[in-house]
Amino acid sequence: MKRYTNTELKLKNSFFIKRLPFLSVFSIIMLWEALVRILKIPSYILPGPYEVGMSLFESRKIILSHTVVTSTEAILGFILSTITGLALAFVMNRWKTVKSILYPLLVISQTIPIIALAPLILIWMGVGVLPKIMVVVLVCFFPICVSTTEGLQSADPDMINLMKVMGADHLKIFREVVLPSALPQFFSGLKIAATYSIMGAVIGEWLGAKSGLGIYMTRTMSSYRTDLLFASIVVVVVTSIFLFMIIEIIEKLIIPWNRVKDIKGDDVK
Amino acid sequence: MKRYTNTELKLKNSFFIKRLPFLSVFSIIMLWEALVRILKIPSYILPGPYEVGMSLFESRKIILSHTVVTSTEAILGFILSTITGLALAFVMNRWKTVKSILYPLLVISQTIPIIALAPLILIWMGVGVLPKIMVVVLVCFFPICVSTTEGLQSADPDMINLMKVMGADHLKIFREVVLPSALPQFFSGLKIAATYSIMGAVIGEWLGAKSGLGIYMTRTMSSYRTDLLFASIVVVVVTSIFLFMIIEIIEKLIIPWNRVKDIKGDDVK
Amino acid sequence: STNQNKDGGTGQDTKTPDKIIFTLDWAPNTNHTGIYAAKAKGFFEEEGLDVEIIQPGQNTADQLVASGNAQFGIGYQEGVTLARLEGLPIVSIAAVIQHNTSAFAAPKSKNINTPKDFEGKKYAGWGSPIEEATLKALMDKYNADINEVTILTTGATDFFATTEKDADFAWIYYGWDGIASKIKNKPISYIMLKDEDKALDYYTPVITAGEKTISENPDLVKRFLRAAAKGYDYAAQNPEGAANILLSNAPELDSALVIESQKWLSPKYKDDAPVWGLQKKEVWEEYTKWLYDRKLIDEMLDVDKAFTNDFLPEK
Amino acid sequence: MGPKIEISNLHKSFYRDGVTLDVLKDINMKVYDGEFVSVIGPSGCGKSTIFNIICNLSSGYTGNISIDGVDLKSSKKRMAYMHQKDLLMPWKNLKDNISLPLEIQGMDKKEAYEKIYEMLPVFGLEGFENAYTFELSGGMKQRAALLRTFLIDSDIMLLDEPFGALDAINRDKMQLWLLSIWEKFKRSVLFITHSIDEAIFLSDRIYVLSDRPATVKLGLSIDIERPRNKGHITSSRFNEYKALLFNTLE
Amino acid sequence: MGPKIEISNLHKSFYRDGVTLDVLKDINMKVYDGEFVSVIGPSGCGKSTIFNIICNLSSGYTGNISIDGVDLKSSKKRMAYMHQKDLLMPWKNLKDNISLPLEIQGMDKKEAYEKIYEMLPVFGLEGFENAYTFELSGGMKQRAALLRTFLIDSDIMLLDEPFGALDAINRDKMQLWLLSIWEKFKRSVLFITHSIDEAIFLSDRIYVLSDRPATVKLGLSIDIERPRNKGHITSSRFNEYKALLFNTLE
Ligand SMILES: Nc1ncnc2c1ncn2[C@@H]1O[C@H](COP(=O)(O)OP(=O)(O)OP(=O)(O)O)[C@@H](O)[C@H]1O
Ligand SMILES: Nc1ncnc2c1ncn2[C@@H]1O[C@H](COP(=O)(O)OP(=O)(O)OP(=O)(O)O)[C@@H](O)[C@H]1O
Ligand SMILES: Cc1ncc(C[n+]2csc(CCO)c2C)c(N)n1
Ligand SMILES: [Mg+2]
Ligand SMILES: [Mg+2]
Repeated sequence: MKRYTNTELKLKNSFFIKRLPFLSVFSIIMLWEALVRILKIPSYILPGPYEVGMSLFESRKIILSHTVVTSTEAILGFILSTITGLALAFVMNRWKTVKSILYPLLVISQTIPIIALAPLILIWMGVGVLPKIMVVVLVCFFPICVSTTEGLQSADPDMINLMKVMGADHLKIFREVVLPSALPQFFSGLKIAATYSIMGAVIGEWLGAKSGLGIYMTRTMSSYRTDLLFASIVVVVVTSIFLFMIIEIIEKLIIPWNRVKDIKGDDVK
Repeated sequence: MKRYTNTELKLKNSFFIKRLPFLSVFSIIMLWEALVRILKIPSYILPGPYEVGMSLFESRKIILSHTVVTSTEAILGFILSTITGLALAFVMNRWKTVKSILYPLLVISQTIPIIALAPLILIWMGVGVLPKIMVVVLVCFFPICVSTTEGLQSADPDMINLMKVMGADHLKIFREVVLPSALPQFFSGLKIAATYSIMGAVIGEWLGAKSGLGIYMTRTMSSYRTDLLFASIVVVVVTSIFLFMIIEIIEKLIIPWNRVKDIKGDDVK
Repeated sequence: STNQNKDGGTGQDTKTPDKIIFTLDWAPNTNHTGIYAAKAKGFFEEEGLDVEIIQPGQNTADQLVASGNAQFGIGYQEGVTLARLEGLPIVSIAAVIQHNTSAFAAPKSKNINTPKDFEGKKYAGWGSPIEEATLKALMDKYNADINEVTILTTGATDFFATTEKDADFAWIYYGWDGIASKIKNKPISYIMLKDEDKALDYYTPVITAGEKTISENPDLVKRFLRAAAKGYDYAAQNPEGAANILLSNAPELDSALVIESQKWLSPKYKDDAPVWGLQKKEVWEEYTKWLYDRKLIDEMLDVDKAFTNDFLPEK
Repeated sequence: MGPKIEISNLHKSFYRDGVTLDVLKDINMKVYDGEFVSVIGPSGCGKSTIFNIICNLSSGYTGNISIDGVDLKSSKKRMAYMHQKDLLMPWKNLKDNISLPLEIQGMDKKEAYEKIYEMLPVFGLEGFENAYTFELSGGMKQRAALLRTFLIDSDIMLLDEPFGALDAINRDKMQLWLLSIWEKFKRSVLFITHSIDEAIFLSDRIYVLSDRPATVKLGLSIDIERPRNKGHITSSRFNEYKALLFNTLE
Repeated sequence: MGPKIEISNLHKSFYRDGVTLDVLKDINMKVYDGEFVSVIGPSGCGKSTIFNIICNLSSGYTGNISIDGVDLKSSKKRMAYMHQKDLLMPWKNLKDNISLPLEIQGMDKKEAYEKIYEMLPVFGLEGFENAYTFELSGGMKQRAALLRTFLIDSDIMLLDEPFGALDAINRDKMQLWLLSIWEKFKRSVLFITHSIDEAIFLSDRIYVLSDRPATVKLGLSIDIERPRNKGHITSSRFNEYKALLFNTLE
């Protein structure tokens, strides 16, 4: 019966652990509300969560319409980043020359403060959806490409050699050895990118736009509606986390051996 | 003599490869200049590299003084991020509870578009050096902490078990097994953070400041001096790459076994 | 395609409307009401125009107009002056407000009543060189030293946020931040620019267009201004209606502020001018000279190229 | 004095995809102080699993295990455990890999190196002090791991196929070396091997495990005098043992 | 017809920290079509290095190697190579790990699985089709790697200590299995082992290598009739060979 108890304990434990993030977020929210009430912080300096929630509810229609705009930009940019990031990582892994040409340019692209270029980006690309997608790509592309590149390098050279001796062609070696070795790091890149994508779109809107959460935020601020500003930040955070979790679910589906490894220490599932 | 030729070839090859990045950057600059001249692009839309270089030279004193401000903020923030990022990664690795509490908050911190909070940050923290450092930390902390956390997890559990059986305490296991396994990923996090740090400081200045490259850029742009804007972007890029390379050198010194691994395929050094 | 719909009437023909991008200078406010009104009331549509109003990042509007990415936008006389001197081909085609309603303002508690009081204080601005120049000129007049002022750049951050912590004073439009101070019951002291020097009663904000748009499509400019003028006339006559139009386009704005601001500003769009938007050459000349005399610019602006009344609808 | 290691009624199962894989079934074993005990059994029957349990690395078992009379669960005893994989650290060169247990035990680096340098020739590793693992052959890695295990300061040694990757000559050499140090220090040794000869030659007692789920099929005392030498291998008693073990295994 | 594999005057050195480590020195070997040739030699002498070179995985050598009469450098021949490490992929379960060569050769998955399922019992791996590598014992991994190697469609097999982690019984079983498939398909086999018995029992010819730098100390033809069975091991000829090899090694 000892084993059974053991299992039960573990289950309880993981039940608790799984809910901890919610608990921690929840307690921070409570703390924040308490702080605002006790210190009587004026709403334009820091609105309490209750007030933010109410404002969010009241303005839900407007905020939703802006969110749709921003999410679309973010998702388009994210998909584009994934495709190009992957493609480039493959190419750089395959041809070292390409890598030594492009890698420094990649790093440079990350050091440029985009907002500094705001006016110029608009001049070059107009005020449509294009510059927003470009900002998202600029922000998301790098983590994806870099992690994938490093993942591709992590493949065991002995395994690659074995595949060669077996007569596998480049594509096969890639699919069977290099790619699976790279997947965990590819996904951690994807998750970082997902985290950044909505923020990237918001910054893109900052450059100039007619709608989107970025625009909405500047407006709420210039009309001293800090509560609405926070409401839109909440939306940004929630949407980003939603994206993040989708990637995490896909990861769990695609990398089953990692999941199996997780329970390595546990003999009792 | 065959072997000798082989070595020579490899050397030549790496000589070429090492210079490729410079070549590629150089050719992009040439292309850019050609483009600007042939299409007669007006300077306010896209100044040519020659013009940018001249403006940079002429305003070098002012730009230098702003660069010092920005670099100081960036480096302070970077150091702070490294310390806190490492510390948090360790703590999260050691106590899973802490991890499940803090990790989600970490992710949330990355999804918040800082510029949206600009006015509030100004209200909360003023226009001193503090908010800039905070932005740098916000930008740099995440990659360092996440990569280190993942690096710490990559340690071979069998090795850790062996250490336990040998009677090693937590600290020893950490130092001898967990840390070395994490170092490569820790450094890739550091490099990403170094890439972002100057940009972070520039964005921090955007929130409000009296000097620094971010301020200088706003001013050049409001005085319609696109050439000077580009000059300051060049400075940002060069400074960031400089930081990046410093980290890379430190990495080479600290992780010698990775260097050894590099030449695994080569029997002839 | 250019829509040769000249009768200004109904725009009922089958031709597709011309797409126009109009760029604001700042978050939507009562300076922009006429444009929103023209859009909401269908004045643009009548002219065969499909106007998209965008809000750019800071310091971007002039560049967008100069490069032709936006056909029209909001600018300021001093911006047009500096931009033209740097070679940006933009032209002021209408004055939104006849007189300068901007002021240097500070919370009452800061005790800033004359430019002399700027000494030892912190100014928060959006990063234009004209700010420091204007401050210097004003302070020189009072024998105060500009070097005693710390100049902070806080971008498009609003007046109350900036003066909450570090900064002491900022440059505002009275019709917006000044009214806000009343509504929020946060008294301010302010120094109106136009009271300090006659030359400072210049046009701000103005509507700008690119030289290329003007020379290649004068008809478009005419149609645009005809609709915009109707919009501002509407706003002048119906402050409440105009305020509501602005509010429906930017619902997050504080409605009390918009209504009060609109009431204050509506009479000032046209003011003493025979028609809305008219710009006087003397105003441009005086301001340029004022700048030049104080060595704030290196050469005089050719004012005839910098503004035009040619496209305003004649009464 | 009671046994050094006492295993009673040990059961262990793994669970996978909802299927239970019974690995150990009612295992009883004893190792007395200073005794050399071998475990042989078919590949995959659960030998390494027993070691893992004794080392406190696996907890989902039933039954009782005591070390020095103390229940395993509350014992914090250090053991000289040699894993079936070499588990050398790629970021350490040979000398640092080997000196690891000495360092853990608090010896300073210089002294540790000196101690190791004495031993390297015995293990055929001299001249490779600074080599990283990828520069070593399979057998060299195994010898390094064995040397490292030997340096762990414990009176219990658990060796999981320590000579699996060695050629006959080196294997003989290492066997003799192991016997000599065992006779000198009288540590208690539990030894997994798949060579019947090796088991007989080295052990005081041999446990033969059955196929999975492993049960103890036979516990055999080896009555050959010590110190032993290769001459014993041809003795008739040796061959009797050999035949018995071979038959038990089949 | 010339030899399947011909190695002449093979030299190979490694460089580290400016020091040269000579590993192979004037190695000459031949493997004829359908021949079973073993290589024995001290641990660390360079056996695995020879395999690496034959597989075209190492280029910094001097000397000539030809496969089927074609120079190695220009040959693209697929070989059934079994590495000393198991090199199973942690992201594949057992059946997918094993079916890899079949897939590479273009067989479809279902057919491949069927083929494998037939073989699993022979290798004692039935019931572990879906197990990931960490769920397998050391010997099971080695057997899986051997089965995978066997499925590589090539008339040359290079086996680097394929039975190193197996117990006596399983080892005998695998040896007999290897002989039977070899007799059936007549592949040319080059076989590294450190068991003299195993080498004699299996081979047509045995090369004995010296300590590093490795030279060929002896090339011995084994004149024991085929098919062989365990009975041969006790023959006097077998023991003569054994003594000769043992002495050469020492
Ligand atoms: N972590 C695990 N999860 C699931 N099954 C496991 C795990 N570890 C071992 N097994 C199974 O337990 C059985 C015994 O494994 P163990 O490694 O103890 O065998 P062994 O006797 O050491 O074999 P060998 O001589 O081949 O090393 C094997 O069938 C293996 O598949
Ligand atoms: N990549 C390498 N770099 C440097 N030295 C190496 C490398 N690979 C092998 N060596 C050295 O070459 C020698 C021969 O190694 P090899 O692996 O061929 O030995 P082996 O005969 O297979 O030994 P074992 O039976 O122990 O597996 C060893 O001394 C080893 O240290
Ligand atoms: C609603 C609003 N718009 C613009 C400004 C900034 N500002 C104040 S004065 C001026 C131009 C003077 O010619 C500018 C751009 C503001 N504070 N509030
Ligand atoms: Mg085992
Ligand atoms: Mg070997």
